[in-house]
Formats: sequence, C-alpha cells, structure tokens
Amino acid sequence: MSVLPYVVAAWLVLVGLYGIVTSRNLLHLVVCLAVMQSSSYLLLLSIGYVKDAEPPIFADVPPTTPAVDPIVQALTLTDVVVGTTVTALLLALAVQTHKRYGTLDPEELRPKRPQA
Amino acid sequence: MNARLRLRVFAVAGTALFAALVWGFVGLPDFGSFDGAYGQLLNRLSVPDRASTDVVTTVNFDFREFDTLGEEFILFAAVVGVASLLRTLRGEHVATPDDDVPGRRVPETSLVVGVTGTLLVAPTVLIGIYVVLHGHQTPGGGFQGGVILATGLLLTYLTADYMTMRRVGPTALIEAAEGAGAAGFVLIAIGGLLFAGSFFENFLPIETAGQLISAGTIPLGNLAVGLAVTGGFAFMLSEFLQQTLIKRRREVR
Amino acid sequence: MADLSPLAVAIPLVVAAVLVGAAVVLPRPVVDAASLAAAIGVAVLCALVLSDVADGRVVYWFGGWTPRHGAAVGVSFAIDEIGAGLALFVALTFVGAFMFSWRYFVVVGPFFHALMLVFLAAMVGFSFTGDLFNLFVFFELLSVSAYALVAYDIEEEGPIQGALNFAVTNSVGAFFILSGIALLYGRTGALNMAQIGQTLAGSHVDGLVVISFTLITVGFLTKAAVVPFHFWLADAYSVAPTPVCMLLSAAMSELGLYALARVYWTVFSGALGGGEESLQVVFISAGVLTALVGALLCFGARHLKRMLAFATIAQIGLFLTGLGLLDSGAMAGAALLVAADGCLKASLFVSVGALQHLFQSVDELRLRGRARRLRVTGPLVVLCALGVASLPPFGPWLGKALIEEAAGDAGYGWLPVVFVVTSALTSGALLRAAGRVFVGWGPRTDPIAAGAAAAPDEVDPELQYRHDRVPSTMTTPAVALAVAGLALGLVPGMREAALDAGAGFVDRSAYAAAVLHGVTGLQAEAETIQPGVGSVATGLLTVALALGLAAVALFRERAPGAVDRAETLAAGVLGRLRALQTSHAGDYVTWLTLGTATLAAIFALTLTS
Amino acid sequence: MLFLVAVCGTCVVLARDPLRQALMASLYGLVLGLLFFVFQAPDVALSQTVVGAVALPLMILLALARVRWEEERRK
Repeated sequence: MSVLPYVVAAWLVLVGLYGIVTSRNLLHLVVCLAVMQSSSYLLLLSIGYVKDAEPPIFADVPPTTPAVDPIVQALTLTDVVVGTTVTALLLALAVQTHKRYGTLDPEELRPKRPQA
Repeated sequence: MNARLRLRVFAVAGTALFAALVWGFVGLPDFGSFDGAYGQLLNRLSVPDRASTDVVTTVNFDFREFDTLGEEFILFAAVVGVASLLRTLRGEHVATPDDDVPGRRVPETSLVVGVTGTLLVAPTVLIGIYVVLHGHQTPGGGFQGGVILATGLLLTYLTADYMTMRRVGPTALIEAAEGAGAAGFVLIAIGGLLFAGSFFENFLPIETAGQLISAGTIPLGNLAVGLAVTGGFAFMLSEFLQQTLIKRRREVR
Repeated sequence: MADLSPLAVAIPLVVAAVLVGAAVVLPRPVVDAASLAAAIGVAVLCALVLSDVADGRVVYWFGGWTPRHGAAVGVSFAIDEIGAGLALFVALTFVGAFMFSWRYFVVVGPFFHALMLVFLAAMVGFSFTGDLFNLFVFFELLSVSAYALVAYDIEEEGPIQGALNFAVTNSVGAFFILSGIALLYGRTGALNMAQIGQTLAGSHVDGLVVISFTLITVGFLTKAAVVPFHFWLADAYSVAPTPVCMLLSAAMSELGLYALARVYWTVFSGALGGGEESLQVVFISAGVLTALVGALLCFGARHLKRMLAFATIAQIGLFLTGLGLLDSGAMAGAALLVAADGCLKASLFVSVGALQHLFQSVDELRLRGRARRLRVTGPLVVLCALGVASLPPFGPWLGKALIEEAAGDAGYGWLPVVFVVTSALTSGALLRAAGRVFVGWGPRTDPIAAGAAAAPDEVDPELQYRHDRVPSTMTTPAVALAVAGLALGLVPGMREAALDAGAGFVDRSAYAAAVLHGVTGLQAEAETIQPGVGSVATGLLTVALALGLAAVALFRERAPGAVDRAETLAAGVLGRLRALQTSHAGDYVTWLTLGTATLAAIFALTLTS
Repeated sequence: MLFLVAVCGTCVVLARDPLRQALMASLYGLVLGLLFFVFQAPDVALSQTVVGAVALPLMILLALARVRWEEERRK
C-alpha cells in the first residue's frame, strides 16, 4: 500500500471538483474548494514522509537523528495560510453576492441576458 | 450547460483527470522512502548554523524566508480585500439612526458564559504568546500562535457584548497591528540588507541552541508574523462577526 | 545596482503596509502621492536592473544562502532581460494606472492603493524569481490581490459573481500548479528551477513528468485566459474598476504566459525537448483557437470594456502562438508584442475610463456621437487601433513580423493568415466603436452586436467629478502609453536587443550555469531576423482589412449583398460562443476539468518516451 | 487513518446543508490535523488544527448566520 496516500490525495481532488461542479450554494462551493486545496497538503506531506524517522525538530534529540523532510512541511505551512486566506476572501465574496442578489444558488444567479 | 449535461461532461472529464493524476502520482517515490537531498541538507544545517531546533521554522524564517514574505502579504491582501468587501455592508447597518440610542436593551451575556469565557481567555492568550515565542525551538511559531491569539481575542468578543467589543478591539488598532506586523517583516529583510549585506540575511547573533533568545532574527520574524496574523485573523473574524452581532441585537429589540 | 532588485518588491510592500496601518491619519492626497511615488521608484529600480542584466544574468540569493556544490539552499532571483523588461513594463503601467485613478475614484480609503501596491510587488517578484515554489507564492499573491481588486468597486452594476467566478477558477488553477510543483519536488528533491531542470534533463519521460507539466501548464493558461480556460475573464472585466482592468489586461494575463515559457525553458525543455514538435502543435492550436474566438467575440461586443476584454483574449492567443513556436526569434517577437500591445491596450482602457467618467456609460451604441468634442481622446483611440492592426513600422508590427518570420522557418507558413484575420477583426471592432462614439457614424442598432450584453447606464456614486473635459491626469497616461507602445518599433537597436534577450531566455544550460555556479557570460548566438517586404505587406493588408471591416459595419446600408450572408454566418457562430459564456462557476470548472483531461491525454500519448 | 480522511472529505462535499457542512468541515480539519501528527509534521498539524478545525468553520458559520439573517429580513 505504498501509494495509498497519493491515491487519497487524487480522490480529494476529484471529490472537491465534483462538489464545485454540482454545487447549488456558493458557501458550499467555497468549502468544496477548500477540500480540494487540502489535497495538496496531504500530497506534500506524504512525499516528504520517511519511514521510522523523527519529526524535523531537534530540541530533545541529537541533530544527527534521521528526520522526515522539513521542506515539504514548510511548504505545507505556507500553503495552509494561503488556502485559508483565499477561502476567507471567497466567503466574503459569497456574502456580498447574497446581499446583492438575495440568493446563493449559481443557477439562479445566471444572468438572463448573454454575457458576451 | 444545464445541470444534467454538466454532470455528464464532468463524469467523463473527472474520471479521466483522476486516472491521469494517479498515473502521475505513482511516479513518486514509494510512500516513506523519500530521500530528498535538499531537505536533509537543511536538517543538518539548522542547528549548527542557526541554533534553531525546529527546522520547519528555520526554513520558513531563514532559508526560505522570502516565501514567507509573500505568504504574509497574501494574508495582508486578503484582509484588506475582506475589509473593503464588507465595508458597505457594515456602513449600511451602523448608519441606521436608532442603532446607538442610549438605554436601548442589549442582550445580556449570561453570567456563566461570561465567567467561563474570561477563564478561557487568559490561558488561550498565554498559550498563543508561548507558541509565537518558542517557534524556533518547538513546534509552532508566528502563524500558529497568531491564530490562537486571534481566537482568544474572539472569545473576548463572544463572551462580552458588542459594545464592549468595540471598546476592546477597535478596528483601527487591529488594522495598525496588521500593518505593523507586515511592515516589520519587510524591515527585518531590509535590516539584513543593511547590516549583513543581503536581503533577509540573519544579522543578529546566533547564540546557542535551546535558549529563548537565540537563532538571530528567526524569533523576530516569528514575532512580526505573529502580530500580523493575530491582527489579520482577528480582523477577518470580527468583520464576519460584526454582521451577526448586529443581527442579534436587533432581534432582541 | 542589481543588488537592489529585492527593493523593487520590498518598497511597494512597505508602503502598502504603512498605508493600511496608518489608515486613520492619512489624508487622500498623501495616499495618492505615496503610491505614485512608490510605483515610480519601482520603475526606476527596474530600469536600473534592466541596464545591469544587459551584461549578463543577475542572480540574487536571499539571506546570503549561496548554493553549496551546485545545490540551492535558499531562494533566488534569476533575472534576465525578458524578466527585467517585463517588470519595467509592469511598473510603468502601474504609474499610468495610479495617475488615472487619481481622479477616477472619489471615496476610496487607502485599501485600493494598498491592494494595487501589493499587486505591483507580486508582479515584479513573479518576473524576477528563479525558484519554483517562490513563483507559486507570487502567483498566489498576485491572484489574491487581483480577486480583491476586481471586487473592489462593489457599487457598480454588473454581476458581482464575475469576481467570484474569477476567484474560483483561478484558485483551481493555482492548486494545479502547486500539485505540479509537489510532483517535481518528489522526483528531484529540489525547488530551484535551474536545479530541477538539470536533474530532469535527458531523463526518462514518464507519467510524473507529463502530469506535472500538464498541471503547471493548465494553471498558467488559466491565468492567461486561453481557450477553454478563458470564461472567467470577460466576467471579471465587466465588474472590475477600469484602472484594474487596465492592469489585468496589459500585465496579468501576459504574466501567465511568461511563467509558462519560463518554466518550460528552465525546467522541462531538457526532458521534453524530444517532443518539441507535438508541443508546438498543441500550443499553436490552442493559440490560434484562442485568437479567433477572442477576435470574433471582440467584433461582436458593444460593451466597450468587454470589447477590450475579448481583444485581450485575442492578443493572448497571438502571444501563445509566438511562444508555442519554441524558438528564440519568436520568443523575442512575442516579448516585443506583449510590451507594445500591452501599452496600447492600457491606453485604450484609460480612454474608455475617460468616456465612463464623462458620460457614465461604456456602451458603444448608447454613446453614439456623444463624444464628438473629445479632440484628443478620439484620435488617440484611432491611433491605438491602427497600432493594434500592426501598422508598420510601429511596435506591434515589429513583434508580429519577428513571429511570422520564425513561423515560416518552422514550417508554419500559414500562421500570418491567422495573425491578419485576428488583428483585423480586433482593430476593426475598435475602429467601428471609435467611428460611432467619436464621430456619430453608423446606425443606432447593430445586428452583429444584437445578442451582446449591453452595458448598464450607470450612476456610479464613486464618480463624482462631472467635468466637460477629460482631466489631464487621464489624458497624460493615455497619450504616454500609446506613444510608448507605438515607439517601441522605432527605437534603434530594439530588434537586436529583443533577439538577444530571446536567445538568452531559451538557453537552459546557460541559465543553470549562472544560477547554480555563478558562471555568467555563456550565451548562445542570437538569431538575426530582418523583417522583409512580406511583413510590411501583411501589416498594411491588416490595416486595410480593419478599416474595411469597420466601414462595412458602420455603413452597412451601402454594403453589397455578400456582406449580409457573411454577417448571418458570423452572428450564428457568435451566438453559440456567447451561449457558452454562462457566468456559472460550475460550468467554468467543468470546462477547466475537461481541458485538463484533454491536455493530459494528448501529452500522455505524444510525450512519453 | 487515510480512509478516514477520504471518507470525511467526501462527507464534507456531500453535506448539502451548509450548517451540517460547517460541522463536517470542522471534523475533517481535526482528522487531517491528527493525520499530520502521524506523518511526523507537528508544526503543520498544529496550524491545521487551529485553522481547519476552529478558525475556518467559525468563519463559515458566521457567513452563514449573516446570510440566514438576510433571508429572514427579506421575507
């Protein structure tokens, strides 16, 4: 089962996209996007994992102990912040949309006239 | 596209995409057998060169601190964006003339909630500060501590009523914290340029690993980010919260 | 001076943070002045950096972490002429945008300016960086500030979900890019582009390489708004404030293509070089499709901001064909074209903003004849339109000429036809609009634009100044940008410099040597391409066609019967294209998924070794 | 653990009622945080827990409250 985490990451992408495509509520859609983004956290951390190794923190262990990859963790940390802030901004946009149009359903938000 | 057609197209495209992703992902090294030269190099450098025992923090606040600068301003841009988006919403309600009539009934916070909240706030804030300050030694750092602190502030809001909240956390102050944290982080970078010769170079003494004041500018960076994140998250949360609180007050009236 | 390159990113960020931190105490003029000064400062710094890189690439390691034994420890800038030139172009556009917005908005706090400055810093960092993850960070930074800016003017009429669709599709794109980067890190254990390129070079092309290339390509093509990832663009433009549109159109989409080219040449060219021909086919077909779709929709538009939005899509298609030839000469041509067309489009947006400012409308039909008294803006729009039609010897013509020559050498001799048709349609639409708005020619209705979205007559509370004249803060940037775009073709030595830059850009091993080992000065010989008589002829032909199309649209009652049939056909195609533009986030993401799956399949079949 | 993540993620998407979805999202954030502890990534686990299980669901709930109120007012 050495590829299982990767398959789970791919599954989260599929599920998130499915949620976005079929969503009938913009708040729901934004959360589905967040689920899809969380797939990249899983992917990154799975890549950097090393069997039988310590976390990359040498407070209590000598600095020569085998440890998992610290880079992916730093990247994931950045990614978590980015994902969260984007989600917050999107939520604000959804609230704003609702304020103007009184609905969160993308189908009802479809303009009556062509938009081109 | 109607919902049916969209679902059909997606069923085909999504399945193909899933297959493609799995095909790409299985090319990765088997789970648990990664041998990244870059990561191991930094694992070896962090303690001797930077006296920081949390390598992840060293990566974020020294080796690849420039990424964190970008990340910090992503937060900044999102906060400013949320503020300008919800700006009119807020204006609309605050402008209601009878909103600030003295002597009007405000929902009283129940005693139990108040006491529990107050008891929770102090430890939360303490934990937050601890996590920010010890970022270079143990798991945590400016970001995690900042979010904890912001949640602590939010607890104050939730347990006190809206008027107290306006007194405790005026928006301008939070904005100032956010701005100061973000600006401070850039100043650390420029400090590196001035005192050590290159942007973001660690220009303070490294000292020995394990002490609170060690690792040069890493704790400073954590502090700046902690300030910015506290300000940013508190701002976003309170911005969303303000809407709801106004609502609650109206219903009571 | 190149050591100062990080300051070009730091200065706008500090100013933005201070503006927000001290929001309460700063009066509006100070905010305006500080932002404009910051933008000018960045422009000066970029110009200095550009003059520096003329002697060879500049590599800057943050935190003093220089590579150890050819392996990167920290993050670096790796600046070459194209990167520095792009940053300079971006900074100058921002100077124009800040001047323009001086009188455009009235009730703005420092939020707008702070976001704009962050946007600027992100673009500069994006053009300079040499690190793949850092590229992603700046990509997100510019995306997030763009989402916030597009939604900024929330009082304006128009579908606010335009901003939401923009944010959702681009976030999916950004997520794809990050996944692609993760795959590359898993394979090579590196994040520096030069280092990844070295490790991948000549290696076996398997699923991982193909999929990571697909994901990264899709992410950048989404930002660049290439068909079928383009739907968000018109929605976003019709809600965004005009100064923001100007930047999205002149700079942001182009940065998407720049990043694609940069990542291809530094990271993937060593591994995928064997499949060059199929890559050419894919990119050129996507480019041609995008150009034609954009040009048709542009000709059928009556909402002037949407017209320019579709013109942007058409141009992006042309740029992509240029990059897709995978040739240094075409790359040079594309770079020139980006700068020249970008300036003209920015100038056109300023003019449209001026119309909006005076008449509170951006609808071609409603504005008919109302702008007769604008004696500067009218001719300026015509001049820009002629430039877009590649009138020799101006900037856009030179860029297109270089691409066309390279296309002929690569066996794509038919590409000039596409260029002529696209440019003629785009420019024809602009000339038609100019004739109607500034002279009052043409009928009050237009069958081609019949199905198009009308622009609302807006009473925008943010536009308070009601002048009879266009304020000079709007005329000056419009004139300056137009002149810059046109003059780019006249500067002596520009063609040689561009060809030189193009040759440097596509040279992977010289790039790697400079970044990882500090060896500069290695550079492949630049091609010498002299635009021939043929290029002049196609340029003139495009101008003639554009004038003809505009004339037919304006004086249709005198046109021969064949025009009617062509029109019915065009209206049919347009109707279908418009019907796809549904403003539904679910639809757009479905298209995105379909496009990604298709690209993955094509690459899987043609690139694996 | 991985199966739990996959199942929770799917549940978040399939929960069509936003209120239920916010609660599911909180649970999902927590499970993901725990998984990251198992993956030897305490830094990420800490931030994922505070953000994914607390801050983000809170924002969703607040946005939802605001929207609900708007709808009641319209009636």
